[in-house]
Amino acid sequence: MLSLFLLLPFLGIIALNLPVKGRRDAAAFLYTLSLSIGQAIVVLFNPGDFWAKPDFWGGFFNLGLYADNLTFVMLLSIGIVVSTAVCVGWQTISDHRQRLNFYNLVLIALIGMNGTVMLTDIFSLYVFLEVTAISSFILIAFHRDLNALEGAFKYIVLSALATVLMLTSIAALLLFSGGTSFAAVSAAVKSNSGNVIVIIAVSLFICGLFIKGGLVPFHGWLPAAYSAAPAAVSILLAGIVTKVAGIYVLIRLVRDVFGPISEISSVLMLVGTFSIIVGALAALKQDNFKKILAYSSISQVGYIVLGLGCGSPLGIAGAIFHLFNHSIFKSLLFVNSAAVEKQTGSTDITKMGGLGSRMPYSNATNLIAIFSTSGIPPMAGFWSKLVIIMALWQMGHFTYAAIAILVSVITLAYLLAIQRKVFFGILPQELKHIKEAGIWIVIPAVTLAIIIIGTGLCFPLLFKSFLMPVSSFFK
Amino acid sequence: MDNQLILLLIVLVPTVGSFVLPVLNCVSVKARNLFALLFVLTSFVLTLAILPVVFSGQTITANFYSLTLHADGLAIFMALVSSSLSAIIVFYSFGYISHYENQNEYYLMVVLFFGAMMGLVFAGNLIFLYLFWEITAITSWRLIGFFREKQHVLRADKAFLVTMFGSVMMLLGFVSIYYQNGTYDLAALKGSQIPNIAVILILAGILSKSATLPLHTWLPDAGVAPSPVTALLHAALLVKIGVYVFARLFIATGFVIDPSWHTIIPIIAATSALVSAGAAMLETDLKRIIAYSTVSQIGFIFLGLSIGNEIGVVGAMLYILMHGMAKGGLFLCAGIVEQNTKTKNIMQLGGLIKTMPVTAVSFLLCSFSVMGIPPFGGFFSKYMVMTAATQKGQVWISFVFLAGAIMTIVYLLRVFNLVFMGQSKTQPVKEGSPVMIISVALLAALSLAGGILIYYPSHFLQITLLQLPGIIR
Amino acid sequence: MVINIIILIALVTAALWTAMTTRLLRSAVGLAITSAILSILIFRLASPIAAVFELSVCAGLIFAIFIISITVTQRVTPEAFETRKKERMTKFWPLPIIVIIAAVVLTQIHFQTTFNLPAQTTPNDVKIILWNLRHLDLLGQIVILLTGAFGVVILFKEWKNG
Amino acid sequence: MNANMLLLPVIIPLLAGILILLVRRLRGIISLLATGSILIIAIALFKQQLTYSLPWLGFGIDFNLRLYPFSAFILLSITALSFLVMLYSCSFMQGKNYLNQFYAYFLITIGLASGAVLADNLVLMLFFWEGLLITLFGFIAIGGKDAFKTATKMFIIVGVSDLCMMIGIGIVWYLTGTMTISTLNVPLNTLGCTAFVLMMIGAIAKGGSMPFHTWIPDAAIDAPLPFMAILPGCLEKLLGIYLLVRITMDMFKLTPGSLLSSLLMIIGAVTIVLAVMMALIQKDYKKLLSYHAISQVGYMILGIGTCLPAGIIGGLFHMINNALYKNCLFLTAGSVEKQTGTTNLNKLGGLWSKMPVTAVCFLITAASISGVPPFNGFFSKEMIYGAALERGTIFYIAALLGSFLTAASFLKLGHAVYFGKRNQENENTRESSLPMLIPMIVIAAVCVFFGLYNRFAVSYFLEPVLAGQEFTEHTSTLLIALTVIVLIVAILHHIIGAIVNGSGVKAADHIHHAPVLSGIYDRAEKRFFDPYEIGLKIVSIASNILFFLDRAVDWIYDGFTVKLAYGLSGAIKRLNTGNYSLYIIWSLLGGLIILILMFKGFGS
Amino acid sequence: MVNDMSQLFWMCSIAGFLVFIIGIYGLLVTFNLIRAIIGLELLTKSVTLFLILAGYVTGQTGLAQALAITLIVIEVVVIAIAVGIVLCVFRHNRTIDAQLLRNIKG
Repeated sequence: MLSLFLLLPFLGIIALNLPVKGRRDAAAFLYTLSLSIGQAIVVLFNPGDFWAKPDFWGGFFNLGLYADNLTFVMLLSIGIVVSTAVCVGWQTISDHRQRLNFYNLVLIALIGMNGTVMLTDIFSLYVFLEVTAISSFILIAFHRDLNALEGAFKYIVLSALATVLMLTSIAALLLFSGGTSFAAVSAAVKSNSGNVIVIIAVSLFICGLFIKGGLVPFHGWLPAAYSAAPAAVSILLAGIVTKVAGIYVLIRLVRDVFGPISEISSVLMLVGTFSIIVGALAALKQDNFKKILAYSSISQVGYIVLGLGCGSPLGIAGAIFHLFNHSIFKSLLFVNSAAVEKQTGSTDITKMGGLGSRMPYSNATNLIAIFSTSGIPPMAGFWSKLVIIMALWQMGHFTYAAIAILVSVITLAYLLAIQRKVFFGILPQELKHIKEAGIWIVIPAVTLAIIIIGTGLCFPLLFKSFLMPVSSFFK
Repeated sequence: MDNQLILLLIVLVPTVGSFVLPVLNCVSVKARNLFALLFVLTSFVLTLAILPVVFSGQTITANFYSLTLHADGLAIFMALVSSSLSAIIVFYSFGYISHYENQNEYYLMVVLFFGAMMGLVFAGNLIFLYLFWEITAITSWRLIGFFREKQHVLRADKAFLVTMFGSVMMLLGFVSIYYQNGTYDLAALKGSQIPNIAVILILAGILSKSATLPLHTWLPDAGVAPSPVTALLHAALLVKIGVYVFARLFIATGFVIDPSWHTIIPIIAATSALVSAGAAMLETDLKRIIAYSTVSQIGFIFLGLSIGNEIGVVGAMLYILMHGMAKGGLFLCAGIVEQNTKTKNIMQLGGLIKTMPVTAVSFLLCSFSVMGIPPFGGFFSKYMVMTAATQKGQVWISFVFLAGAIMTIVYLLRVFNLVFMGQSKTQPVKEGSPVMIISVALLAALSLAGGILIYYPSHFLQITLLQLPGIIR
Repeated sequence: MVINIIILIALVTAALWTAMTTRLLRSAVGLAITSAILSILIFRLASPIAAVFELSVCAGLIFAIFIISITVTQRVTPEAFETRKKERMTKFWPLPIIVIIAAVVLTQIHFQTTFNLPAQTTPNDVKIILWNLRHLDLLGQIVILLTGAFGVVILFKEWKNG
Repeated sequence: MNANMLLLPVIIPLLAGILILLVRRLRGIISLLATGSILIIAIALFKQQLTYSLPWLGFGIDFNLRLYPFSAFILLSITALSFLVMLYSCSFMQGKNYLNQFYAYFLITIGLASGAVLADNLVLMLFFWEGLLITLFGFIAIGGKDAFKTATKMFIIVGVSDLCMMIGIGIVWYLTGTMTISTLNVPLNTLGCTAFVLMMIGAIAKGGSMPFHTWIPDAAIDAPLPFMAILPGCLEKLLGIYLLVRITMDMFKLTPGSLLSSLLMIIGAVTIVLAVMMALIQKDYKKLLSYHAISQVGYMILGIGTCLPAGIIGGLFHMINNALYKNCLFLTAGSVEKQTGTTNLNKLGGLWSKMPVTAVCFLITAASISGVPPFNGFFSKEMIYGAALERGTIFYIAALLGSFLTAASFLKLGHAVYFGKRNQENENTRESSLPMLIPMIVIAAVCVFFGLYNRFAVSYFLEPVLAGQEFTEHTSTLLIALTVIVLIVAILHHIIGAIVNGSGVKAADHIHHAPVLSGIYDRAEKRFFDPYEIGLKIVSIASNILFFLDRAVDWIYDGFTVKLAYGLSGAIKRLNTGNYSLYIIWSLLGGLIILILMFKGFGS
Repeated sequence: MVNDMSQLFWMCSIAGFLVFIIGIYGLLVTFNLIRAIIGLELLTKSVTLFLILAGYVTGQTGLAQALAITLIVIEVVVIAIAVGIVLCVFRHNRTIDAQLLRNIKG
């Protein structure tokens, strides 16, 4: 029944664009919201056996989807982040037609992401990555202001480069595999290990994913795209799109397809560490709220890749968990930036101050997100970072562990700078009248904050049942 | 009631209760204040309730899912000290904080801080210890940055970052211990051998939290906080957290470490005591001086703990108690002075004893306790830690600390002289509000009582000693 | 083999011309020519349907898109054109050299490999593969086309404020 | 006798003191009752041997009290003298400020002093001993305007010495494993010597010897007079010398001729001479006396430092004598101050006829302190001379010189106050009231008694202290003759000086203005040699260095780290030029590097 | 035969690589946004060539063609969106100079 995750949004798009009179944007909003929330809830509460059932139309329409725990974590994150973006979009986009377009594109992105996390074919992977990417291009350029266009164009160029690299790699793998399914490719890579072309193919694919995921030094497009995109789109992009397109695929391929190759591990750890450091340092001196968050994304993605590169089950579990956490807390941060942007009309944090007293919910939730990002207990981010660091230590990568954990101090530094400049400090005269941004921003913010804290507090249960059974963790 | 449940309640009542306070504010301000005090007192009373059990030489261990709580004499002692002091400080804030905005946040953070402190004190697992450790960091960050001026928030951030730096190092240390021994559980870690790198890492955390050289300068800068906060943070609880964790890990759990640490840590402590004493001598900001003094005194506590023999440990624990009361009193007095004169610069103050006699006398008495003059409690603790050093044959260290003690006397008298004696340089000021002066007088009286009734805490700690395998006998 | 090599050289030359020509329009034409040559090559590589697609879509549709956009945007005065020409000369002269050097170096490498494939399990027919086996790709294509439509709607919609 | 009785001398005054602080009424009566009752207890306890013990701090630190001949004797002296001074102050302090504080401090002081004497545990002793700091502090601080500065000075000086003692005690514990004084026997190795020096510092600082003396003259001006009478005048000497004797005799067992013994003697000799030199030029009744209070302690230290039984007995005898006559001298000063309102020698004169009783008391005690036979001071000094001569002529000469100058300065003082020309303002001066006269008379009488029956005093009170050690006097006729000659020279010197310089006050001015001495004197008056000032300077310099260190550490966070991070951040920022070509180049370079790494077999 | 196939593969790979270089170079050096898109187009061309080549060499022409067709379809949409964005930029700036597209830096 996994195909429902693709077909329902698809049918929704078609239905929403039928020439019917009335508030189609409200319908679109409700549909998208319920779909994304439903996705999250269904994944969270329904055990996997329902999804293992074959589609009843499987006879003539076979999509060949597949789901494991990693997929479910991703589906959950996608559901949460998309619903968040949907809510924020309702609040920040005022024009009716624009709203409708926005929801259509969000549905397309949803299809793209859901497809990406469920498929088992390396070429379909490309197709759905492109679905996600193209909808993202349009979403970034949604308001057609110059910065957004610039961001979108850079994204297109770099994304195209990534695509070319990945396709070249697919072509090269095709030489050995005889098919494009994960199983075939995996078998081909295993049986031809050491072959020059295979190594090149794997490297190129990983490079392409690095570009998609925005890891240093492949990250050039990311700050521009994130900071120029409309508020709701930034949430989507930072929260989930690049994570699915870059990081999920990386995890999937490295874990399931390419297998544990020590060179890949080393490269991943190197790039991950590099991203952690550069992202955090770059964020330190920014004045733009969203740009700080963008660089922060780079840095946090570095943690995920570092955990992945560690290669041990614990490391991969940590990476997945951090991926989930990152999508939550980064969405929350972007929600708050959206609230601030909406109310002040700017993302320049030097011009703000003292908003905490006027926007108490944003203030409080932002704090929670900051702590989660910096890895301060009892927020969720702490546990995932802890698992990653434990994994690194376990494998003997002491230096990486030390760097990873020390950079969280820098992380805290730049995030505290946001909090200090935006929410604390003295309220400027021209911002005296400011209010909370609106119900559809507050609700997702509070929900996400609750998720962060809930995940943090329930971590022991969660880790045992959901991510991986490491019973001796607390002993 | 079940002892284990009591243990859980001690931690949970303030921790969870703190989040109820902003809600209570909707009912009435008085209710909120009252409940804040009540939550703290509940912990205090409950701790007293399990005191007899521990007094009879037993320990209590409680397991709730992964949360392991463990109560031995050391923990009970620390819990009693911090809860009683917190109660006084919360009481004092009724008077002090009532003039300012963000009171909800204040009470939430104070009570949450206290709850986290209780959690940390009773934590039986390294990870949960770290968890509560960081909650205290968060709350203290908010408390330091209570006033929203840029400078204040910046200082708060600095404090947060420096302690965070230390704590992540400590976390690395914990992880390395985990892989050394395969467990985070303190009971299972008893008496395990700890590599030097882990000691360094853990020490970084402890030093940063306890504001010891070279990670100490956040503490004087944190003096921008409202006074009860600084009292709470600096004197009573926050800086003691690091010391307590040191005791918890290296003495109560009895990590076996390289013997050279018993020389190295006293050297660090001595340097810290001296450097900060020198700084206290030259500072002109009242709260900064007291903060530096705190840094200096923490050195003494570390001396006792790191020497690690019986008298040293007992002395250090007594030091925590006595210094908590006395330094808390000093900060609260400084708070009264600051609030009534609107300045913290001691050069602009003078002659306040005429109009603020209670404050002045309390300040003086608390100073005596900090200096270590009998019959105040500070005398015994100071004597015991210094003797601990000589007892181990490290006479030269006690000489360094002698210099520190001398400087303590000099700078505290200097402060008293400048602030309370001499010509009045400010507008005529009134004595603080009754709630506030009762608090400071109470702390001064407690400092005195601590000395006169020294038998009881000392006796209790000697019972506790049996539970501490890490003592060097 | 010789024909193949000639076609390859033509392909590279066309691409080079596309990149180096001063006029934008010529560049678009060059791209179309490259596509056409490529489709010949694809045809020769036993892929006729793909070749047709390449020819019609890339040499046709994309060429049209470029022509339209160029006519919308192209407003170059003769002086500006002259300066741009000089610029191109200075900026692009390394390209042919790089290409030639790369070509020479790479052709000197004696590449030898054999491709031992696992047994063929799927029918080697493009129609069956496309329509019967790759439903997911088809769905993706449909969605992408839909996206393109939305993109056109959003990006080309009338400009409200000028 | 019930051992609990031992607690009473400690507890009664303490409780009475607290009561006075709280009640604020009937303070005189309460004080007298309290001091009187402990005096009776002390008399009752005299010649008893008692011990008392309570659990206290643990680690062998128990609340041990022990009464044996020595402590009983000191206790008796303390209680008796304090009772007398209390009687005196009831009258003297009338109309002064902070009265209940004064009485409370007085009583608490007595309680603590008793405790220190009785304590049989080093820490307990230190507890009482150091506790005195606070009452001392309070005593001085209530004195007047600048009194707080003096109080601070006292606090720091005495506090430092007490801290030294703290470490000394720690070392003793380390060396012997016990802190019970009666069982201590510390080996005199290097560490033992250190411990001795530290304990000695505590003892002699309490006694007011050089170089820990400088607060005493200041306090003489600022503090209430009964304070001077009871504390620097007598209690502190009793305590300090008591402890000094304990450590030299019992705990460390110094041998004559050892280095430490010589050190003590040098300190004693220097104190005698320098302090009395300063006393000679003073123009204030109380200040002059205060310098003598310092000078006299030199004799005691000198005597004890000889480590000969005779010297120790001499020192002890001198201690008790000094407690008596110095107390009485201060009381006469108080009497004069009370009646005339001043203690400035230039404004006084010719009070002989107006205040005859006071004058007589002064004469007796002045003669006593100058060592005029047959008063008590003479005999104790003779014993010290004898012992000192046995250890070295130089010490003897110093002691003799001190004797000469003492006599000279008291001649000057007596001349200036009681004889000579009467000041106009003092025409209406009358004799003091009876409560003030009684203590003076009693003490003066005791002085005479101790002088006439010196053998009795020594054998009854002091010889038990030696606990069986053989005690031989070293006095010879020659020494007595020398002493007498010195006294005569002093009188002659005074007469000549008074004639030459014009008046009694200026009788010693030629010494003051002597070529080399005048410069030294000037600097001394400006506190050039004050160890306290020097110490503060050192502390201040050290603080500056330390503060610099602290700022340097702070700079690492506030300056260095921030600059470094922002510098790196700026560099990264500059790399992001906004040009997508650059981003492509990065990506390609990154890809290239990854390819190379993959081929190099990186990490495997 | 194998040798022949291998040689063809190598030659076509070289050609594809050269086209790739040309495309990248054009993308990097030009300041004209449309030229940049043409550069992208050239990159795609090389990839198409690789795919078809892989299919030809391994005998899986059916699969390769299916992939190439999908690729071409997607390529068109990407190019259309890119051109749309360029035209939007042109409406803003009245020029398609890539140098003006450097507002977001740092």
